Amino acid sequence: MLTTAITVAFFCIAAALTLNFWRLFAGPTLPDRILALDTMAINTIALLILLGIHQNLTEYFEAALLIAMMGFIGTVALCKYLLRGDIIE
Amino acid sequence: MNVLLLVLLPLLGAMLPPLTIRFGRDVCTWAAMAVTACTLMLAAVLFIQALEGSPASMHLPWLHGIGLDLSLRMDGLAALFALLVPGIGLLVIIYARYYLSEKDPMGRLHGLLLVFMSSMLGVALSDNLILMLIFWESTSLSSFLLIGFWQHRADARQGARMALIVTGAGGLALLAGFLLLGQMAGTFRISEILAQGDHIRAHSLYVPTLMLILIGAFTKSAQFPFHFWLPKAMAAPTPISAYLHSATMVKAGVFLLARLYPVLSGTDLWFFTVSGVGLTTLLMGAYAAIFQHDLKGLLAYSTISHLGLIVLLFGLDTPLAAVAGVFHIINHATFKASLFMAAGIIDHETGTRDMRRLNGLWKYMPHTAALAMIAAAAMAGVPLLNGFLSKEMFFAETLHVHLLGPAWMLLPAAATLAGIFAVAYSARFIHDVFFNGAPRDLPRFPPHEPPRFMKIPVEILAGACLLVGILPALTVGPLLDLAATSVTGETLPPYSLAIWHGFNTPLLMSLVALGGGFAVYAMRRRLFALHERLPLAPDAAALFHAAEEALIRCARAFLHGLDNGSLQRSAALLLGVAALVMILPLAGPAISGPLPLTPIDGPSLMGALLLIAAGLLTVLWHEHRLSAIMALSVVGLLVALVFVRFSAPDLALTQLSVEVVTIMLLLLALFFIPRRHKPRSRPSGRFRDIVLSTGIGAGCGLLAWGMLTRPLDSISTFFMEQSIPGGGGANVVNVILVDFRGFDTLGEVTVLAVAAVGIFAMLDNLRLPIPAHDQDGRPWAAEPHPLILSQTTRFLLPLALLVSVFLFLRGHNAPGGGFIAGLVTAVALILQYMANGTAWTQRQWRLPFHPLIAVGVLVAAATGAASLLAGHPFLTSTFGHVSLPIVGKFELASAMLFDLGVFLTVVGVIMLILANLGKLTRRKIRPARIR
Amino acid sequence: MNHLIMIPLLLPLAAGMTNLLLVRKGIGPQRLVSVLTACGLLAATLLLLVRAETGHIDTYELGNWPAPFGIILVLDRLSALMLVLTAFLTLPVLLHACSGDDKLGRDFHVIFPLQIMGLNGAFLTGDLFNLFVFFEILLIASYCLALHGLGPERTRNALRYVVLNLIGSSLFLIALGTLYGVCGTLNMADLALKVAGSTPDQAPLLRAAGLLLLAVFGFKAAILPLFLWLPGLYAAVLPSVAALFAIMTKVGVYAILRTQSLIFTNHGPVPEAAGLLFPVALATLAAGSLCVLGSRRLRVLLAWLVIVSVGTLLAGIGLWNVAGISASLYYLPHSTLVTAGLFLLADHLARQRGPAGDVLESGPTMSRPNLLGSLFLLGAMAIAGLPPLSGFIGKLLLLNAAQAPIAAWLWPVVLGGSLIGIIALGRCGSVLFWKTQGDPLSGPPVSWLRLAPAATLLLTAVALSVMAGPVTTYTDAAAEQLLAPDSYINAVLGRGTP
Amino acid sequence: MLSEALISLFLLIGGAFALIGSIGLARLPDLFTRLHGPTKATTLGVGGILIASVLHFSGQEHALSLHELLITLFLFATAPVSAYLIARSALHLRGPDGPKDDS
Amino acid sequence: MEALAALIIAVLIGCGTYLTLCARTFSVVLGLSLMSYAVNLFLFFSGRLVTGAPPLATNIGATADPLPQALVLTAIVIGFGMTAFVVILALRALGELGTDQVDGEDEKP
Amino acid sequence: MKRWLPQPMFSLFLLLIWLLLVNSAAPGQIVLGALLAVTIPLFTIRFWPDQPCMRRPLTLIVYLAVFFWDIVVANLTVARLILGPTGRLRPAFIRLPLDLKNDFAITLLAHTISLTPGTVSAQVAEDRRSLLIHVLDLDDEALLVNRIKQRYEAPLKEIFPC
Repeated sequence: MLTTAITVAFFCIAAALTLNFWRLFAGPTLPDRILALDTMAINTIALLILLGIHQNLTEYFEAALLIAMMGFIGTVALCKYLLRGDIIE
Repeated sequence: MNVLLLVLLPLLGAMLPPLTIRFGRDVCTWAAMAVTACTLMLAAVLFIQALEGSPASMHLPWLHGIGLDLSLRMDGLAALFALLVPGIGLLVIIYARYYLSEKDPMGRLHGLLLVFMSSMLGVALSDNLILMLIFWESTSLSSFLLIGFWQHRADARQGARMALIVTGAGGLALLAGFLLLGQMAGTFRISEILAQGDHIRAHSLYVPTLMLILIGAFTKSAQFPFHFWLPKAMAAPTPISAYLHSATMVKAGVFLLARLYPVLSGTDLWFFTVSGVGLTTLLMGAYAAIFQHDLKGLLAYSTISHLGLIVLLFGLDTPLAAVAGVFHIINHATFKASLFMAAGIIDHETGTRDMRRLNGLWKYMPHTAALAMIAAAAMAGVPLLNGFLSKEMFFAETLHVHLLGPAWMLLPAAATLAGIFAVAYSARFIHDVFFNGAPRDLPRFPPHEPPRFMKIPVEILAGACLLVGILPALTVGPLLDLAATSVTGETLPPYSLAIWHGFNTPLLMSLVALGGGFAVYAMRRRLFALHERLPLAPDAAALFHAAEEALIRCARAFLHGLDNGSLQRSAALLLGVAALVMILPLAGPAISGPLPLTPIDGPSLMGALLLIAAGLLTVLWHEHRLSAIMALSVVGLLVALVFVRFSAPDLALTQLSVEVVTIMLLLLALFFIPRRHKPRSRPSGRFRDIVLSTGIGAGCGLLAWGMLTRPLDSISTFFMEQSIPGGGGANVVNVILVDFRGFDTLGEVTVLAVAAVGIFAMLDNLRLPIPAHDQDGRPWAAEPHPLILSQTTRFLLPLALLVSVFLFLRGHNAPGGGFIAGLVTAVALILQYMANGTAWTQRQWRLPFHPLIAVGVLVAAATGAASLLAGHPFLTSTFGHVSLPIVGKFELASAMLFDLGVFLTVVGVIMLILANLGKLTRRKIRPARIR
Repeated sequence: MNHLIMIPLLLPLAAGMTNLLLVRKGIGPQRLVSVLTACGLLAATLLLLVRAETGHIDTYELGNWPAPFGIILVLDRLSALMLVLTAFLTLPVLLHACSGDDKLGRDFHVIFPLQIMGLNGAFLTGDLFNLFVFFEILLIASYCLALHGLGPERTRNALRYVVLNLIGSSLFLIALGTLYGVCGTLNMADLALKVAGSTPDQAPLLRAAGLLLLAVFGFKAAILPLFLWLPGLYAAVLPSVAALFAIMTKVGVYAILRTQSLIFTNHGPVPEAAGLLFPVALATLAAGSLCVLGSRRLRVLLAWLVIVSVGTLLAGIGLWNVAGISASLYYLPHSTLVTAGLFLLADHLARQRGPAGDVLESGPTMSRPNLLGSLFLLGAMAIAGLPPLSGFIGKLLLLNAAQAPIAAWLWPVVLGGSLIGIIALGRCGSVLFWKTQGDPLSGPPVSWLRLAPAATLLLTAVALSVMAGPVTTYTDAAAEQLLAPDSYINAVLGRGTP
Repeated sequence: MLSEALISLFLLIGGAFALIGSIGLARLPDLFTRLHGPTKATTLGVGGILIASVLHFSGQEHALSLHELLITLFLFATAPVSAYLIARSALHLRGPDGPKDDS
Repeated sequence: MEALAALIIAVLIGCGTYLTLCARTFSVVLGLSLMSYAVNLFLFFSGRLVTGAPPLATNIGATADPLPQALVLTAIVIGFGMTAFVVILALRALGELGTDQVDGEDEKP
Repeated sequence: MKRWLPQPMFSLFLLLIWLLLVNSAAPGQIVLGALLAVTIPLFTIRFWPDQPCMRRPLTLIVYLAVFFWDIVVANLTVARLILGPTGRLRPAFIRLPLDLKNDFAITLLAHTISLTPGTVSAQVAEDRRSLLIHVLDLDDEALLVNRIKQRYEAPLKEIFPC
């Protein structure tokens, strides 16, 4: 049962990532793309955790944590660029 | 040893004149003369030793491995030159004292003359081919400096360079020839090679060797077709011409022929080449000499002609011809030196050397005229003078050549013709200058006799001409005998040095030459007119010059075509080569290995496709730069996923954190980089790019495929086994980084440190225009630091630091480590900068980044060096378990200290880069020029 | 295990970092640290040379991990030679830089020792990936040094240099990855064994990796199609930096020599790489010579001469016999030191010539023409290969090393190159020193003290030729050691392997 | 068995919400509406999977494994900021007229 | 999976190359970054594809090869340093030369 | 006390986080966590000069409970909206007047709004008097504003009075 659930979840996340990528590609505006990127990062966290459950490994936790942090910072930087041009003023 | 001294004396003495010149010109001259005189005396002593049958020699190993040794030997031929070179040199030095004007640097002249003398003596005395070549090239070089003595004159510079290039090229050919000769003989020792004549003549490499050596000799001796540099070298001051072109430099070529005579001569090839070239040069030089209007030009061509004569004599390949050749070397040295000096006196006193203006000087300088007449008569081969004797021998030898068969008459006829020319130009030298009416608008008028001492050298030389001419056997007999013997390498057939051999064919030829010569001279006006009307023979010097210019133009075109400053071209070349070397070896059917493939699952396939799409998107969007950055960061994210997918959590962590810093960097840079749309101009360029990209991609892909489908037997099991017992950590990747291969990591932080320092330097004083609005012309948002962001970051910073400590501490046993921890800390701090601004953040706390970096690297290095104290190799790690109450047992490892160094460096580096880059916009901005 | 081998790496690292701490303390203390370091390096490397001279191959197991697993430093005759050369080059260049170049930025004395560390590391390491790391150290340091003093020309050329080297590094990693992917090891001695014992199945991959490595190192050494980065860069950077860079191409040559002689030997399963070397070298030599002739600036000309010397060096190595490699090893220090000396001298000349700079056109008379002229003559003779200086002896050794069929290719190119060198340098000297006009520029004439570094470097040409006997004995031995890599492999893997 | 069912449930919920969020991102008509999907649904989706992970590893090792909560905390702290900034940039890009009701 | 891995590398390297050959510094930087990702992947793959077994000494059984991972880590860091350097150098070039063109062709206005 | 432990509540929070991170409550970890929880604020306090004064921790807990419940509800609502026909959505911007003065409290409110049903905070006005909110499907503006003010702003005002 668990295996099936994991597989289904995998496909959900994979589909989500693909949709995000589609949004990234399609835009149309830059904030759209940033949003897509941000969402992608969040979905990636889900993917990592899922992988951890799947392989029964806890080693991916730090990676997930780091994506949460770094994804956020990346988004901040991109938005800051759009808003102010200079991200570190 | 004395032989070595003979070479070293002038070489070391060469330093005297430049040093003594400050005490006056006379002191300088005396110094040079003293050196030369000592050399001459030493040479005389050695000559007497050689006469007594015990030639001096020496042998010092130098580069013994390939047979290059300092071997000198004073045999007869060497003795001849050893006497001539300093002898004439002494006279030239005296003469030069009066010839040079006040402003000419005499110290340099004398110094160079001595250097030249030394090299020339070296050539003569060398008993090693390579050693001889060394001296040979030094004569070329010092003659270059001598010819260019009047450096302000364009013709001097050009003449000097031409001499250098021609003789230098000859020297290189000679080097090749010598090497071949050495390979054939198995030694470079000349005395040993000379004994192997038969072996070498029979060797298959004889022909190329001979040709190469002859090129060397002919260029040096100004033989046709390499003769053209010699007249151009007349731009040198006359003492130099007198020295170089009578007794020394140009004689080096014929010396070489004489030196290698026993080895190389005796074949048809030798005969035809050497005598052919000699004869051509003889006639051509003599003919051209008649038509020169410049005194020195006349002498130059006559020199060429006489050298041709000597070469011809050696080419005739009979022992007596060789004797005649050696004899003529002596004679030519004496009369040509005195003629040059006389020409110099005339030039010096009248200010011109043009024979069309110089007339009737007899009236003004009878003494000089008398001397010049003696010398010129010797050159023409008038009886009672030395020139007559050797010319007589030459005529005699031309009659004994049998190789030409029925055409044997040609050679004597040509010789007589050359004799006629010689008489004609000698007559012209005398008659045109000293008689033939009155001088015409001389720059200096009236001319008078030169200073007493200026004439002394000429007198000595003219005296020698006479003396040798009248009493040949007494004066030069023994020297000639000795020299000629060592040339032919065998006992000479009987010959007699006498003025009178009775009425015979040579005498007849001499008489014909004399009579014909005067006749030709008498007809000179008509001949000049005829010569003018002759289709101009190509001027070899001009051709050479044109060739040189063309070569340089060609080189410049090549250079320009090669490098247009384009980064793309160099990159394309590099990548093209890489693509070739990757694809060519792999372009076979055997690229797939035997390993079974792992199955593909859906999410992985999707991930891979997304990764590929993101890569392509980056390319597609590279003009929309922000989007491209986003696509790039998707690539980074997915690459991190790949790392996770294939069991590399550490890599994923690193990749993710590096990724975000990279993105920030790119964004910071993007702010300044102007955005313009410019379509690529050349579709061919784009085509090239696509081909190249495909090639490189395909190459790498093939490599990866080939690699992945083959089994791997790696050394990693050792790391897996040793990680805990040897390194004290369970995270093998981290243990490798800080322990097994900690040295790599030390290098890596060094790279980071240097990069940061370099970046700091680049940002120094960097002025960039600050865009006031974004790419679509919209002004920037007014609020610099959104409230929500800055409030949130205050809360996030402690959290991030906690995470960083966490990653640092557990790195040894689980994914993490100093590097990642450092990145997290740095990024968290940078977030403060982003949310609150540089000014605010630095007000709160100012981190000294530079020292932080230095301390970080030093901590890492010192941790490594600490093991040296214990006698272990650098970076030997140690660890142990410590127990504390409550806390329990925990592990302490030296590797953690090392990791701390890494941590500090990383924090310092990233902060230094980003914070300073951020500061760029806070500077006072001057509008910069942006095209 | 002798810890002396660490000195060439640790000393400059410590010096660089100390100077980084001293950055705000002014230039004086930094200079002191740098100069002391350079002296220390010279002493240490000479001691190492004495050790290596015996023929014993020293190994040093970093972290006390045995051979194919940990990183090993290896000191053989070649490494010792390169170390001494580097140290010997460093000191005069540093002293020259201390007369003003180092004040153009704050960090010269930080970067400079690290550059030396990178070089030394590349010469000592016995591990391929570690070689990559040291390459990166020396590259990043060289980027910084290249940019030192800034200015548009430097920036333009440095940008090209940096980008190309980044591509080069990527290719290096690909080659490295392939080698690891096939052989499963990174230690060069171990790689040699693995490559020698490879199956035919692995051959195509090894071949690609070997050729790729050759291309990468060839790029660093500046061989024919890949040398475009060099002339502009060397002409644009500060003279003292250009002088130091004289050894940068030699690192590429060293790496080619090391990897090809050890791993991809010409009698091994992957002979292509070694075979390609010779024609490429000749082509480089020919093209470089032509460009020497076409140069309009002295420093560009010198830069092309660097390329010519690379061609010459690789031609000798490409012969793959003791005599050829020995000739190259003799030629290597000669060309490095003399080119460096000429670069420094060019600096003095350009200063004397004021606005004319180093452009090969008529300029003002120099204030000490005889002194400068003699030094230039010395350098030009040495680099053009005129006897009796080291350039001639190097070429002589090289020509002598070629046997009949191959000599027909080598001799004309080398001799022709020499001729072109003579023509170009003759023109150059004649323009610089003879074709002058006007009085010397005002300003102090160049002093002996300032000329000393350049003069020292140029005079090594004399020293090398006088000492040709002992030097060639050493290089012969080094070449023999290289061509019989078993001793190297045994020394490295002597223990720790079953 | 029960725990397994629970884990599966949370996994499915998480996956579903993550997908829904992304569908929203792809489907909704303009940026501001799209913003709602990821900020809420995706966050919860990840939350679901994280809870599943907590349950899974706690069950595995018979000790509470709560560190996944940290990620949730992080997301809750950051997702609104991201959304806020993205919205703000969109408003900024839309022009100086300020916010208008979108049609 | 191996084919996918090779394909990823081929495409990324190809894209990186193409961008590197563009005439502007920004594209060059992008290209170099892409290339370095791909190269890191290549180096990583030289330890082969192992799923679900991170190289921890506590893990029992076969794990992924740790050595290439360590190498890639070093390579990532060095690559970062180099990228940072080249980014700033591009800025410097912009400041000094007033252009971000690098194809040497449009130097003349 | 104030000097060595500037943020006692926050330090406690950090200790908790640390234990979460290391995923263990071993005594060693508690000691280490406590150490970090004390030292890190000593350093980071520089970056948090405008500390909110916090009262009534109990209200905070209630607030958090409401908040989490709303998140779940919000997600269901949004899921329905997303999956339903998009044409029927009535997206709109509304302006929420702010009574809160404290920056941190405003931030918390904005967070809450973003994470709860159908609303995303989009801009804090420069004078910090109002908050621009985007609503996915707007029914009644006044009702929504009221709801937010009562449900979230009021408790926040209690927790952070200054």
